[in-house]
Amino acid sequence: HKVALREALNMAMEEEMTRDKTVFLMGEEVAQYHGAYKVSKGLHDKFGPDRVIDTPITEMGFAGLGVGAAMNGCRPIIEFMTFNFSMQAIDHVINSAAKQLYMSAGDINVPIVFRGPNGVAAGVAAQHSQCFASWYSHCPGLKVVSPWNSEDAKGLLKAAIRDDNPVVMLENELMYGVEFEMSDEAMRDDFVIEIGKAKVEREGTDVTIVTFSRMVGVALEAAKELEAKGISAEVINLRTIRPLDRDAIDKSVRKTSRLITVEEGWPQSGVGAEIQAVITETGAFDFLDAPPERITGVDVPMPYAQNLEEAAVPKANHIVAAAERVCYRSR
Amino acid sequence: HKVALREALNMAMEEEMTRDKTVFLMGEEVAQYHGAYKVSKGLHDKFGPDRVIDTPITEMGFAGLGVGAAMNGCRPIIEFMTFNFSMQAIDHVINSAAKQLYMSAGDINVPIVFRGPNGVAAGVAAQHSQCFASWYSHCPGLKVVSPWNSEDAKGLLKAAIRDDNPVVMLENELMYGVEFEMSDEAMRDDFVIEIGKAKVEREGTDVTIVTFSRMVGVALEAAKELEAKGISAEVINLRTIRPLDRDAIDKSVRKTSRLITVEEGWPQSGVGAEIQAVITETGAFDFLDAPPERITGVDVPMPYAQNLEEAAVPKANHIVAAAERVCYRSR
Amino acid sequence: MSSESAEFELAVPLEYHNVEGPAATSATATKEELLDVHAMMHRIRRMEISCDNEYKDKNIRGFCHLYDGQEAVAMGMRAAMTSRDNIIGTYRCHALQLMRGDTVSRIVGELFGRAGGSSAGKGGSMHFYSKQNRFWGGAGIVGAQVPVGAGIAFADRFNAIAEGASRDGPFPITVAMFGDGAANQGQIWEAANMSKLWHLPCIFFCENNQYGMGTSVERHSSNPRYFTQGGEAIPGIRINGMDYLSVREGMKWAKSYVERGQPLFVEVVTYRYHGHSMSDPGITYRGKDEVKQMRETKDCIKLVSKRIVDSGWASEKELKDREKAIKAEVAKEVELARAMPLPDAEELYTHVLHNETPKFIRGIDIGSSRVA
Amino acid sequence: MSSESAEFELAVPLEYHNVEGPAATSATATKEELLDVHAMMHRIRRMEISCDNEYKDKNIRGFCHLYDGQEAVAMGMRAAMTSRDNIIGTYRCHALQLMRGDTVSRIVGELFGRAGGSSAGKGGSMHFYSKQNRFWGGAGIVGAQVPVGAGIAFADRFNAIAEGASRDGPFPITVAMFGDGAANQGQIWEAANMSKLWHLPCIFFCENNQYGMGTSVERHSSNPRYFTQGGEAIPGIRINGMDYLSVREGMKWAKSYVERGQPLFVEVVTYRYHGHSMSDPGITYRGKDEVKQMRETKDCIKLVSKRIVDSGWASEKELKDREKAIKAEVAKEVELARAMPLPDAEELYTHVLHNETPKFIRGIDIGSSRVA
Ligand SMILES: Cc1ncc(C[n+]2csc(CCOP(=O)(O)OP(=O)(O)O)c2C)c(N)n1
Ligand SMILES: Cc1ncc(C[n+]2csc(CCOP(=O)(O)OP(=O)(O)O)c2C)c(N)n1
Ligand SMILES: [Mg+2]
Ligand SMILES: [Mg+2]
Repeated sequence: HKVALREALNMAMEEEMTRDKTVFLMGEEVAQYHGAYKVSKGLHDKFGPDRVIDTPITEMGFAGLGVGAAMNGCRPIIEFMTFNFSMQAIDHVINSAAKQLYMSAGDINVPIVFRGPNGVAAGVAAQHSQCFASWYSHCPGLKVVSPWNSEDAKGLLKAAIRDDNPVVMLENELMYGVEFEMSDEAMRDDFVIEIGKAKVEREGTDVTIVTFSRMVGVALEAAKELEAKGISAEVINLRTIRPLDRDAIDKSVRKTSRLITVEEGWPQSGVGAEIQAVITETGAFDFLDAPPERITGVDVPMPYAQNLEEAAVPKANHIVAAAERVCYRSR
Repeated sequence: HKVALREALNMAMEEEMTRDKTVFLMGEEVAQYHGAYKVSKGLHDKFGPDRVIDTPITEMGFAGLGVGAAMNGCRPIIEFMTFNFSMQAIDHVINSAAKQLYMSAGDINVPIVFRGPNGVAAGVAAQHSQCFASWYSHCPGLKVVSPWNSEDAKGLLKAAIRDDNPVVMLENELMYGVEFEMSDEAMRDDFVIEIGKAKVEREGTDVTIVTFSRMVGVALEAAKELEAKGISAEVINLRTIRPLDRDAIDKSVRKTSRLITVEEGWPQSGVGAEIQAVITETGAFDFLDAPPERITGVDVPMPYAQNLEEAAVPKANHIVAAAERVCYRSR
Repeated sequence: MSSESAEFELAVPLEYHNVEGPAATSATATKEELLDVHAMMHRIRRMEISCDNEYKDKNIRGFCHLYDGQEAVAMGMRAAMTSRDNIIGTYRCHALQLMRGDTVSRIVGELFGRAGGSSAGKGGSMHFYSKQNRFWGGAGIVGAQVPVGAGIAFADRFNAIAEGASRDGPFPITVAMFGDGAANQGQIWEAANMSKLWHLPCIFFCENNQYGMGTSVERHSSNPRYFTQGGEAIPGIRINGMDYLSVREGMKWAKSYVERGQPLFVEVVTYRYHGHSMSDPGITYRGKDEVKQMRETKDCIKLVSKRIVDSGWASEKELKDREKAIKAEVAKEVELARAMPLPDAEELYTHVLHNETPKFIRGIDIGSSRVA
Repeated sequence: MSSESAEFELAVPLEYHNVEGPAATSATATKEELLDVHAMMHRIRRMEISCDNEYKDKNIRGFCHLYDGQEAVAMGMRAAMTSRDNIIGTYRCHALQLMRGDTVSRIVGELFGRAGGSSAGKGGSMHFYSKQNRFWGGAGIVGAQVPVGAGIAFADRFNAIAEGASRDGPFPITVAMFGDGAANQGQIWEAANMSKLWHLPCIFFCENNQYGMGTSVERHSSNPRYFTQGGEAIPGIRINGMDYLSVREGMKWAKSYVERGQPLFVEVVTYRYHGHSMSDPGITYRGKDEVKQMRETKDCIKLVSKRIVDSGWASEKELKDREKAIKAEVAKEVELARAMPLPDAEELYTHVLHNETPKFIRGIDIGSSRVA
């Protein structure tokens, strides 16, 4: 089954809304407009205005409202038109949602999903291109997932909706239209992907590439090129950024003795930095034959012009070159 | 000169407001109440209500207002009563301030300081104890400083006020009342500390401890204990978290061949993770005789009860034990 | 017994914005009701005074926001609402937790940071909750509880309609409380706007105690008539918050209005006797005389006492005896709290996630991490 | 020459909230003024239509928010303000940049992502600025520009008073613009509150074009009478935004009111012809007929043209010739833009910090980092 990511997300929401009548979708333009990126197409027609709700452009207000609804018996899916706008609402994601269970010693849980596109799109400049993976995954009480392909998207979103805790789901606008093969199993309405488990997208023996979201595809492209050069790369799709699947990373690095992390966000205290610290802690550090490398977005706000934007974001050739370096095939 | 940190901050603001009449201080209770933690004591009396301004409790509004004033000829100091509340305003810190210069290709700069206490205080629980060091230092366009002692506080705040870029200054409530010796030079009104430079607070040869803010004192305490055990620890006070002083870290790790990072914030994608990645990149990684260790706050929201809170935050004994481990004095 | 009742004049009439409601210049109350309210108000006040003392003795840490002076507000709300209705408050929440069924010992135990505290020692002064009694906190971030409150109202309406209820209610209501200082927060307006658009049974309830920390209303609010905050869209009502009966009457009407899915602003004008929190002596930004005068002329307990005495339902002496008994009872509860054990060290790692044990919680160093 | 002037009726009178202003049922204009306005409006429209075409040809990327339909708003503002007054707008800002002195070629060059663009290719459609001409953007985050605008007003007042100006002004004013969709953002109210408390010369300027993306005003705003948004605290005025002269008159009065340090809400009722951005056909949530009818009966350029022709200042033919000339001029400017070179690759690393070169900017890999 060829399914675009956008449809996989749509399917996940439709199935879960059918399964559980406490689930609703709320956000800007999600209902009558079908979503700014058409992710919620048809849901308003099917479930009506009580369950698919267009909000005013007030992220702080509707994120907080979603948290309250989650506390009181609903399972809201809150769509941020992009995660850039979640900065207006981040106090509710962290202080109202993520910390609530702990502060109340278990009395009040917040089963809510915050989802929407994250990171760089195309030509939308500095205020619309930020990656929030490291910010959200910094904070306990939250889970953070980020799909690469359609199966990820469907399975993770369904798991997120069923989760009893607040989950942030970081999607990618550039991937919405991309079609992926989905298995029969993944097409079923009971298909969920366990949160907290990474997936080895490609096995390899010479170098481990850990990444997430759109960069998984870029890493796979690099792995192909590397294969031609005689380097066998293992590509790990994190799927979940919090809690990190430390075991999967550890296992792979012990096997390959080389590590490259790839993310499109800024480097400082990014996801790649964390992964380096993790392998130090798990002991895989001792198995390294070369210093790990991180591939990241350039440490500047995102420019608009196409040539500059392209220069700001990792591409397969960067990963290939890094792999050659850690395998000592080049300098 | 014995000067409490609170007075050092006060001195910095008083001197800079005297020096430059475009500087003003704005925040909740900073004027007539002298600041929730009395940091701005006397400034309202001296400079009057035009320049020391009590705001409504509307962080988003007054942070944005400060950015506008900075764009148009003022040098605002915006006090967050604590940085926890900056989450309501973080869109302005990042999108309105940090990215403005870049988006306008240099046309509009934003010389503003956002300052206030950060991290754990005493018995204020989950919503009032978060450390924002890694979040803010993740973002280009910002500078992030964090003082440990009174000289740091004065010199960094004065530098921040004079800086032509947005600066986030992360202070610590528990330190406000602590008195430190200040040199004659630091007492002068032309004393500034260069942003971007770390300080070796204590030289040592066996292990490098990199830290910032209140944890510098804890690390120095640990270094003393270590000395008694025959381990010579070098303690680096980062002072600035963005831009990181990569050279200082690199140099020290090359010398000691061991690294411990200490922070009170959460571990995942924290400052410690970044420092590990940095030494990999500078090449100091190759000089390591043991895997680096990070000492961090426990990965949970902050509890209220004193015994739990104490168990959530690093203390000298944790650093001592880690140093013994990396020096292979213990298992 | 319940036949003993009387009619009392309300010193300040209810004031309406953009809506017509009953004039309510007087209200009826029974003997039991006023004696019960007198007892409960006194219990709250004794609890808060005990907290003050315990704080000074360093048995309570961090912030501690006391409610004394404002007791009539909580009592009036209680009288007008059912236990199916929801309340979400601020960090100034000891009294609300008590009124929603918790005990003084558990509340003070929380402030002592004990395992037997209402939040098992994890929350402290700002974080009381009782999901079962529909008290939702207890929130440390100014303003944030208001959209959350609108969401609680949203869920009640959503779930009721899903179960076949009429779209016009009546629904359980939610009272989303905030202070005069918080009233300036934009998210209150955002939440009110959605509540009006979506017919949420939500009261935007401003406890105007005249100061947000050290800043008086006219210095922080360009429109300190908070009951008009809804402008042309949402009506409002202003209530004398120092009078239990006024709050009861106003809130009864408010509930009848709101339960049909029409949001409303309610402003209760009240006063806090203590400083904002324990580090605030509370007398630098307002005169000692002002506080003294409020205590002497506007006190909500004095007003109830006077009505009881004037009605011949109890003598001054009898009320004093009752007060003494409550004082002793509260003191006993405080000792119960003091005897509670500290939280077990393992509690640091619990309640991070609901219905699951995290596989890994990193400790201060990697070795002390919890692995499930 | 400038003696040729006439009086014109305003179809919709100015409407005031909580303040009294002139009735302004008619306004005077000269021949030059209207001819100039006609030319400028047409220039804006041609520019926007060119952008539409270029976008379809994939020469413009990302978002692209067009202003056609709303030209009278920008022109009326221009007529009422001096160049010392400030404007801060939204992402829908091409026309504002032009009106504040930039050229079509630089604006379109920016959209083409060229080095010679107004923001050197770094900003794109949402990020135009001209500090020198006191146009402050150009902001991508809905609502955020409003408190920033209040801050610009704050600085003007602060600096004027520091230099000895009267506390009652007159000060330069700031117009902080936002759409009807943005009007619900709480930070607008937060900024307005501070502006009133602190006497800021700031206009909260709502361009009500009836839709926030695909949501019509009555679905997103519980009070769509935006000029009353200031409630009891801040007055307001509503203006017909399809009529240049109405906007000019309303804004002249608004400036005279605001420059004394009194904030004001201004609502201009207008209409956008294009979809929200280029991916929006703009006809799913509103009928094609609606757009057609607006174009035919309310168009702001048609209104100016009619007044010119009715006054005998130019024939329809003469106006058409002028329009043709402008069309050619804009086409030439677009070609100038197309000829501009791309930004130099090094520009990725500039303008991160002001007045300094960062010592280190990390690249995609460590080896490509920039070291000063
Ligand atoms: C967003 C945020 N800003 C600031 C604070 C610090 N703070 C706590 S209470 C308070 C004053 C609130 O005043 P008001 O709303 O009138 O409530 P009251 O304390 O009078 O009950 C302040 C400034 C906070 N907790 N959250
Ligand atoms: C905080 C935030 N949320 C959402 C968006 C996406 N967005 C951009 S414009 C817009 C609609 C704004 O409508 P309105 O304020 O009426 O302005 P108009 O486009 O009609 O000029 C939306 C939802 C954004 N840029 N920022
Ligand atoms: Mg108050
Ligand atoms: Mg609009």
